[in-house]
Amino acid sequence: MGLELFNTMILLLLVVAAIVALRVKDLLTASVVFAVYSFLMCLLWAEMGAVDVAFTEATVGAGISTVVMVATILNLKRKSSD
Amino acid sequence: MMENAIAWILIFPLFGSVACAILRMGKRKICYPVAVLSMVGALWGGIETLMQVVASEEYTVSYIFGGWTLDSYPRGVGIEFHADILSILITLVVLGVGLIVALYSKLPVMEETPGKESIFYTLFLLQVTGLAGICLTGDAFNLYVLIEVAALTGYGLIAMGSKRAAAATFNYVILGTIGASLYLLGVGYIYIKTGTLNMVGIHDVIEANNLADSATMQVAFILVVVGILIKMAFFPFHAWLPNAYCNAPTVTSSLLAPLVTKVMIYVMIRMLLSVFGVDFSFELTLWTDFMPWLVVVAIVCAAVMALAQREIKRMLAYLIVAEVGYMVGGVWIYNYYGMIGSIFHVISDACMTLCLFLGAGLILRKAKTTHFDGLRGLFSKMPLTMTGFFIGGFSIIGLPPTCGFFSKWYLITGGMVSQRWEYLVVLMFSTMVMVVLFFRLIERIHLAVSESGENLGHGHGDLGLTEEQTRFDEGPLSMLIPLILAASVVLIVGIYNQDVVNLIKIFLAEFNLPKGVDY
Amino acid sequence: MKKISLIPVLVVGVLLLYAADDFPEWGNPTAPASASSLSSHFISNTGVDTEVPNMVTAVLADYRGFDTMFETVVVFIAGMAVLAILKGSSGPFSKNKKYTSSIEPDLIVTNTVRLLVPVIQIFSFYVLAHGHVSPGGGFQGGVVMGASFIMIALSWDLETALVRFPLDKCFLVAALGIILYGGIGLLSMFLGGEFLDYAELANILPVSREMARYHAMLGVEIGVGLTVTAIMFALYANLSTEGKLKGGL
Amino acid sequence: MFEDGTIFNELFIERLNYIIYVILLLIGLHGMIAKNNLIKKLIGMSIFQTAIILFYVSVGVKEGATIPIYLPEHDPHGSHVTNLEENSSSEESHGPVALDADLVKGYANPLPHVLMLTAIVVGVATLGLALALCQKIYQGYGTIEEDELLTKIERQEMRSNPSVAIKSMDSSKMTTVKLEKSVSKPKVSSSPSTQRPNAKLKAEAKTDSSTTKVKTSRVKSVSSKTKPMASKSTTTGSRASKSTTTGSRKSSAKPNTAASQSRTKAKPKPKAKPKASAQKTTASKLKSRTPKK
Amino acid sequence: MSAPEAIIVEDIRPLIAFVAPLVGVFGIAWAGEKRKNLRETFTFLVAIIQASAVLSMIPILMSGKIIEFHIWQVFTHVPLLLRVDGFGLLFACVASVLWIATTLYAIGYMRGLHEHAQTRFYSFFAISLSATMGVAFSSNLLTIYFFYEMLSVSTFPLVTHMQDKEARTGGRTYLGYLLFTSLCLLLPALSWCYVWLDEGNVAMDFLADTGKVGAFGQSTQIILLCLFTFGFAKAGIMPLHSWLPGAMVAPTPVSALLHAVAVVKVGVFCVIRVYADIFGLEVLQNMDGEDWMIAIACATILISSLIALSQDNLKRRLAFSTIGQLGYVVLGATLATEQGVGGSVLHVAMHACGKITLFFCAGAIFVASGKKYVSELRGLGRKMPITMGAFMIGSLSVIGLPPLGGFISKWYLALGALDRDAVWVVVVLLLSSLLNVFYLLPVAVTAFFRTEEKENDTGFKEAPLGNME
Repeated sequence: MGLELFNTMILLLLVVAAIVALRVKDLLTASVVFAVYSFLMCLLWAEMGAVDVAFTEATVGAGISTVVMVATILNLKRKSSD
Repeated sequence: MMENAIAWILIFPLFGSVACAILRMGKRKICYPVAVLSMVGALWGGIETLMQVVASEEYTVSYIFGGWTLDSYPRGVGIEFHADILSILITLVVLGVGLIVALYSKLPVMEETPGKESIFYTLFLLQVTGLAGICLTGDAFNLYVLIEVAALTGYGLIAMGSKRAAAATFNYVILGTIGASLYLLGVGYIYIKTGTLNMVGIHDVIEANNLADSATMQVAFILVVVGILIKMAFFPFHAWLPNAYCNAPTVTSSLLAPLVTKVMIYVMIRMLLSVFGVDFSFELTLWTDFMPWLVVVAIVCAAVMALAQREIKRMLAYLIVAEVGYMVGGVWIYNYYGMIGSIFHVISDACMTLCLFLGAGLILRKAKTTHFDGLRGLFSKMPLTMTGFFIGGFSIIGLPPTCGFFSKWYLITGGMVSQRWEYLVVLMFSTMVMVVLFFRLIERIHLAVSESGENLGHGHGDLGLTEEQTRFDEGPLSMLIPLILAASVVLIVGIYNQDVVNLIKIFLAEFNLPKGVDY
Repeated sequence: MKKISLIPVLVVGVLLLYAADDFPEWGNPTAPASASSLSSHFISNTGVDTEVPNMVTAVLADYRGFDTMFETVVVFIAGMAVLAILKGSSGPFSKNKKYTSSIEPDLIVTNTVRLLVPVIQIFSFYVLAHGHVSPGGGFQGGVVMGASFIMIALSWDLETALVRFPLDKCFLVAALGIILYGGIGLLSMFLGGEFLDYAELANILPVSREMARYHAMLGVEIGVGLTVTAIMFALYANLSTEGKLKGGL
Repeated sequence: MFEDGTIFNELFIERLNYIIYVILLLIGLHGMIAKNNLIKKLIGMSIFQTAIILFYVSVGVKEGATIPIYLPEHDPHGSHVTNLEENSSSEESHGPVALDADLVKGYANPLPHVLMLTAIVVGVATLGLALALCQKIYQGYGTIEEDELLTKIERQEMRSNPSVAIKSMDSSKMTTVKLEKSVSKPKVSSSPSTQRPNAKLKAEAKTDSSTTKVKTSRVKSVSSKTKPMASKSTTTGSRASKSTTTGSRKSSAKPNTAASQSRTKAKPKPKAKPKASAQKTTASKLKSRTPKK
Repeated sequence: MSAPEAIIVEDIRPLIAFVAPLVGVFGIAWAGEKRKNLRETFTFLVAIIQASAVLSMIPILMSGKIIEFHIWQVFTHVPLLLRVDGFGLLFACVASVLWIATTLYAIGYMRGLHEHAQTRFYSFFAISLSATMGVAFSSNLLTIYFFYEMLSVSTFPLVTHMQDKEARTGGRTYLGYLLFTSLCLLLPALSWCYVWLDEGNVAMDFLADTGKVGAFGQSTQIILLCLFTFGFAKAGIMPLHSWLPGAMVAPTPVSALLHAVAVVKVGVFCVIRVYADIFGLEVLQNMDGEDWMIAIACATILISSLIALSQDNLKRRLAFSTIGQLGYVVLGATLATEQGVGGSVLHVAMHACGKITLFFCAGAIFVASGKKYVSELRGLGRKMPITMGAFMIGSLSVIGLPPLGGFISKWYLALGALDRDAVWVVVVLLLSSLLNVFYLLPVAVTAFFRTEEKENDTGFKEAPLGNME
């Protein structure tokens, strides 16, 4: 039952992370939560057997896009209206 | 060398663009000739492939990348370029328009995006590679990747303009991504049921265990078609097109306007006919009932909005939305002649729109504005440009010798034969609107009457302009010759329309579309 | 306005759920996708065709190599487009703050980074070269290499990173990556096969046709790695400084 | 790995992946459409794309299958080959043999994984480009909120129009006296070639042709779509989007240059019979334009 | 006209007649404002080449042969074919001969008034004449549609030559009517025939496919007949006639040649072609709703003559009289009898010559004295005897006095009406001739004290310019 629970837990966490990433006001926290979302996704795929995709998502998806997003946000306003 | 001509179509612009990128460091001036040469090379590849397609007995050239030939490996192992008549015709249109715009782009690129010529040409050539690839590919997922290539280069080319262009491009990015992702999801749904990605393979699996009535395939069909409609700027999803094409640099709008929407219509036709099959897409789903009505709404709204515009490029943008409505209508009235009309309209509309946008670019350059008020006296000032521009205009209206007339002719025949009176009525209405649009423009240019109707000159042809303004000064030759070339292409396609239509008929022979003519 | 946009979202949702229950059961091997001739061919014949243990890399670089070439082109386009948009762009609200390094690089960070970066770069070479056997390959290796340069830029400032990898060189390297990838394809075409048919390289390499594919794949992965490294770093450099390449985070 | 629990468990847990993917997709789509902040839209876009990738990956899952990399016993260069180093030239051992059917069940389906590698990279490329766009928008307009952006664009286009509209309004009142066309140089509608000096500035200042409100991407709601406001007001100097020349463009000065330019009175060059009964500043008056033709 | 099975002769001359003006346009444009006289000689040269090409075809036709020339294969089954038969040649002769007269006249007129943009004027004039030739020689419905559109577009710059407010309104009504009716009424009718007849591969040839329209049901035939009649708006049938007075804004040579001879006659020519060669007389006769058409034609004649009475502006009066005369021609066609159609064909020629003289005189008066209104012409006869004399002869011919041409065609029209035993039509003919008298003669009477009788059938005068004071 262990893996089953692990799988379901990640899926639910994913949904929570997605909702939080969109609702939180401060953009920096939003991008960090989005990084968490990406890493959760990468964990899920690794567990599902897609190791290459997980590795790519970890590096390209979570790594670079978060860095780039944070770089952009620091050049713009941090506060988001909604 | 000859047998992989189809690969050369993509290799030339790809390596041309990379060469332009490398030359970024070196001299700026060399990018323009590199771009033109690679376009010429691609066009040679295209013509060569057309010869091969016409020569081959079942009128298709299939070319598998990576050497996974069909005889020793199952179909779909390697990515296959499946060029039949329709795809090679549209590819030639793409490459021809690309070449003409490449020739045209010498001066406007230097003026409007100074210092970024090499980047511009890199993105320009990659855009043409993407579009040509879309027309040729026979693999569903590869089509998604190429759509993304074309889309990303399009975003880059448009956003190079002003900051207003950046705001418009953002809208385009969001919509484009939604469209492309829905298509990707649709391909995923197809894959989950059929297990293969090769278009011919998918068709065979659907035929084999007639998946047509399975829920997944229905949803896959909806996703794919809606995704493509979004990318095509069909009416409810067209919001990005006017802003994007009006604020973009001249050369970008001259390249994107004629090609992007037309290529996506080709993709829709390919999906409906070759992948899902005629009876799946037209018989089972009830799209054929409500789609023509959607087209009616699309054309009417687009035409009315075009009437409300006060600026040439914005008016032309709304005209493109209306023309997309024509083509989608031609496809969805589910009729042999309607399909011929729609395919021929893809070709003729690309030529017409190219002619108009090149003319608008020249007007903008010479009269400093494309606003209706600034155009007075242009006939005497730039006669060649105006004739070129209005040949495109007459072709959109559908006056006989031009290609627009023949595509409208087949669409009307299709509408009549399939008893789709609403489509016919809307064709007539929009022709009227286009007559008003273009002759209002001629009036503005020709007559010395202000909008509120009082005379500007002293009558007898005095346009109320200084002598210096009506002095004859045409645009630069490097921009004028492509315009004249485009205008003559409009006429040539019109005159030799029968050869093109016969080719289309050969393509449509294998799909038993109803002729609807019960004599 | 938010409520109105809920309608299309719900419509799409209902549509997708309606199809969801018609999917084949989760993970059963007889589902059409898994049991199709295509995927079973990949699983059974990758060893025979290309002698590459990692099927994903084999399919990525060889069977569907054309896709990956255009994927590299997409990365290249992203870099060029960002450059096109941000080059020389300035507006009333642009933060052209002069880079006054109020805080000079922190001691601990710089030292750990100085130790870490070579390790990271070796790891990225490992990931790239070993893509055939273990998960990894061109993209992942390239990103890790790019990340190492970004780390330098983060810890010191962008200038020091640009000293090691100037932006013009970035785009040259990126272009070279694609030329390498396309070049191998062209070479195999000139040797008589289709475009990207690596087996033909056996005519010039002293190895069997399968091993020629094996080595060609490595070459292709290197091409992808080059492009991705350069573009990731260029992306960061441009985005963090609005194209003026001064300042940065 | 999954033991067969109750039917509910079977149905719900088995399908959980697909249900979660649909939920994520909806969150992403809603985020993209409804969110006001541009960066939030981008986050929504990334969620939308990762959801699709989740769907593809869960398609390729096989029960009880390992990752799609050959286990040592099927490894083409594996242990059963006598010498262990990579490019063992002597391939005389029986070499890699194609796996038979039941062995194929042991490995996950590699194809979706390959497709998703591409999709991830495309997603990042789009994200990078969109972030660059956000920066350029912020540089130009100072805001990344959708509604503020639209109002700013609207205002800028109006700023370049109203001075013209008002000016042309009273100019048309002044020139109501039709007959006596005193001014030798009649109203130059808009190709102000005579105003050579500031034409360049004007050309450079005008960035946009006519006001069309950038329609918020209320795309999906087919029926209740808010039609883009067809541009009623017009601008005269609708130069093509002149990219910013390298010289720093005083865009903040743009609004008043347009206004001042249209108020400057170009001296009417007297031609043969200057019957200027009332001194009309018509030369640079932009032609009268009633808003609705 | 469905002539007996004549031998078809392949000949280049119809093409010369069509292409000569187009080639001339380049010469005119090249000569341009700087070399005025060279430009004028070019126009003349082209006019003469065209007239000679047309006139040289008469002997061939007399010997019963029909000339054909294939230009371009538009659709696989529909060629763009020029065919010269009796009716077409008659119209072509009238148009080309009168073009020479108009050119002569236009030179005096344009230079007299120091008109602007004369190069554009002459070049578009030549293009519209080549389009007229095209219509005259077209062999099937599609060809006639091509040249009909070409004529509409090429005459627009001529109508809006003055480039002022009136030109705008005139141009708008002109083009609005012509393009709307051709695209909205004509194109559907055209494509309807081409789609449904013979499984879509009918060529709608005037010789071969006469009467094929009979295959449709009665109601479809009537709808098609209405679409065609009102589609060819150039024929100026009543509800769609107001573009003609609107086009009087144009300079007089334009209104002279185009609105008396070329544009208007093209409309009527097409109507007759459709009635006689597409529907064919038998189909028309047993089409029950057909006599409504006669009613419309008669209404056109009567109403336009009444309006002409009230018009003070000379050119507008002539415009309305043209509408009336066209009504005669359409009437002849709708009578669907051999004699009626013959009469209308004759009237095309006779009215052309008569009306063009009237327009010449109106132009001459305007050039010489700047007068436009009939009331101002009092006592002008003494100063300009030749002009007013020509006016007198022209109006007599239009009215239809026995020795002059107008009478012959009206006579046949009456015979045609009698064949159809529609006596009320004859009454309408007489009544309208009376009305013609009332609105044409007063013009001459006010100008003259005494009327002159001069035997001159076509009232063809050399340009009255020579003797202007």
